Amino acid sequence: MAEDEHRDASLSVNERLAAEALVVDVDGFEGPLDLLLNLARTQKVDLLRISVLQLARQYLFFVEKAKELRIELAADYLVMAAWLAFLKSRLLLPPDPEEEGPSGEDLAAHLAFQLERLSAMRDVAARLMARDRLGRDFFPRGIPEGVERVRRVEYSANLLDLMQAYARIRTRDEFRPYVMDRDNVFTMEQALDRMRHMIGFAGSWTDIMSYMPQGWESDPVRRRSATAATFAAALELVKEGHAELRQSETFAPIQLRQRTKPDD
Amino acid sequence: MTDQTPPPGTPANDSLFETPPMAEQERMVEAILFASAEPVTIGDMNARMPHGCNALEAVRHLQARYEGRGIRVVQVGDQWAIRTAPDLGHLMQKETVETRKLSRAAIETLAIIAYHQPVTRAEIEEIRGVSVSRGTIDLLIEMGWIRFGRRRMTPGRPVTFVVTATFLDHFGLETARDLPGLKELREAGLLDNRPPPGFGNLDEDGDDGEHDADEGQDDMFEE
Amino acid sequence: MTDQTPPPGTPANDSLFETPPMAEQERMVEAILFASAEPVTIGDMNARMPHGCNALEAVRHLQARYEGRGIRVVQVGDQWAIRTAPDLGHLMQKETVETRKLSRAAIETLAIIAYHQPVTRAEIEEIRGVSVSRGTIDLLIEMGWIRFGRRRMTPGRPVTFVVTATFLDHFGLETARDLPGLKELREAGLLDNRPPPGFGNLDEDGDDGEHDADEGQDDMFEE
Repeated sequence: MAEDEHRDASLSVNERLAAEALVVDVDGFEGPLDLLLNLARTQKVDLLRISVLQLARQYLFFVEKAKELRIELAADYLVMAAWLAFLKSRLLLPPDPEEEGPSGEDLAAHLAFQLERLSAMRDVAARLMARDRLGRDFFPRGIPEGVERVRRVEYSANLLDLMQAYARIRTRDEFRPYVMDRDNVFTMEQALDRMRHMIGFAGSWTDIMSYMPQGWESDPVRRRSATAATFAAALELVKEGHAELRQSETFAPIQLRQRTKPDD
Repeated sequence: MTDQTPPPGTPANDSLFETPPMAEQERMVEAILFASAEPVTIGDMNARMPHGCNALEAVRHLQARYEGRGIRVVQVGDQWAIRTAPDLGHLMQKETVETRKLSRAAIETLAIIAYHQPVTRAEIEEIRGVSVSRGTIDLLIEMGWIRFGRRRMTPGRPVTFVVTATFLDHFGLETARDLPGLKELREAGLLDNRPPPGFGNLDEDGDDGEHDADEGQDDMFEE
Repeated sequence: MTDQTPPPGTPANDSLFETPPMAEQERMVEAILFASAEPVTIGDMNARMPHGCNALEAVRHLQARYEGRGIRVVQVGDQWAIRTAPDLGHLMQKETVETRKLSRAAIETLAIIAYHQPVTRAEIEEIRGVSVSRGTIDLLIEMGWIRFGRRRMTPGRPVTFVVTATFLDHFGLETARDLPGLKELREAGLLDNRPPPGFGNLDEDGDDGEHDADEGQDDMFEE
């Protein structure tokens, strides 16, 4: 390659020294573009007015130097070297009107743009990191008060619901007289009253059916009401902490016993 | 001046500089109290502030400045802290509202109370034919739709339930008397058109339902 | 009447009460912002304040009130927060949180995302001239400083990255438009997505990509 002979002549002593220093520090570079930016800075001109041709030479010299020093360069540094060698030849040879693709000047301009952009991003990155920062220069509230999440249930009902409900009740059971018709209803309150008195005597497990009021066992309607009321009352007693319930299996008898509370 | 304050002339402190004006000291305690993860003693504040500062005085100024504001400077033992004003505690809650349909038992109980007020629990149970759970009554009271009325002057003096102004408001009624009677319900198609057997003896008086409803309400509105 | 909207004058609803005066609304936003370490949106404030309040106006009043004080009301994207004045940072050494020392790669990647957002990984690599390790992106996401943006409408539909409100909060920026030097960079054409020569007219998609990037960016910075 004829270019190689010219190479050394085209670089000053200072540039060579700089390149050698860079080679030794090769691990410190963030890739070939970063290396190019560093080389460009040795030209000590505005990045816009940089000589891309000179830069290409500097880079190729750097790669050559690294080889001499037996420093392994990552593949992308070598790819860049190949590309810059191509760019260099494009820039040196007179443009071939038959040739397709971008001109050497276009490629060089883009490389200059890339370098300027990378340099600009470095600058703003530094400015960004130098800003006043949360947790270092300014601070948030030290004792934040958490926002409590409260779930509120809103029940809805409108007039129509209300009237329909009333109509439903009043048309049920063929309007049979309702007043004084308590014969077949055993309320939970009644059952509870009854059981409260009786439970004191039941220290051991007892079938809750034994709490059924007398005279309510045979008639199915009355039996159903009394059973339901007794069961509901038993649950109420458990809830109040006065009793315990157990059932060995599904449909087995439900047993109740008084809960002994030492502190009560 | 407390123990924490470095003695005058200690190197590596701000004694070279003039003590900041009180307004500046106030800014300092404001920032310290705001950012600190726990309440701060006056001694601690003085130790953090430039030499010659009077944190206690600055805190007192700050306290006066926040008088009546959304946050307050409070003393907790020998420490100071900034807290949100107690009357704004509700803002620290994020409420999620869940709308639920009132249960059938609740709406029926409510309807009976509305039409028959004042009405006892036993009477409600008679009308519905099933017992009324305490939970249903409690829910309606909690919603502000029913309240206790006068006790009934019968043996046991049972409590009665009546509907409230909130109820009337919610259902868009002037008075409970505006509730349509059974006849109107039927005409409005809310009841079966079939004349129910024994319609005439709906209640012990043999009056029709409408009248009965009125009667119950009259009782209520006598006062 | 619908279930959701109670009629006017429903007691259980705030609309019965008058909207609090602005001074009171200012107290409210003061308490809300003060209590939270995280920035709060106007929507969130309005939701927590009584019906009819104007949180934005109240916040602006509050911001003016705290002008020059030890703590400041600051805007962070579409959120608001109270932060200590930066000139008092030296008083808060105790509260200082050790920020992870970021690598040069991470800092540059972050800056590129901030100034070029929304930006694809390929574009970041093009700008830095080196591949971006997954670890760098992961770290920035983990810190809450970047997140995924919309996918780019180019072949392969690559994901884009944008900075977050946490990023703005950390660096004390009201919006991404306040990034230092943004205007100069833009005027110098250094934020243009300029494809390498010979690539721009290879296919129509390259052109599309550029257009799309501009669009996305405008989106981000104009709001």
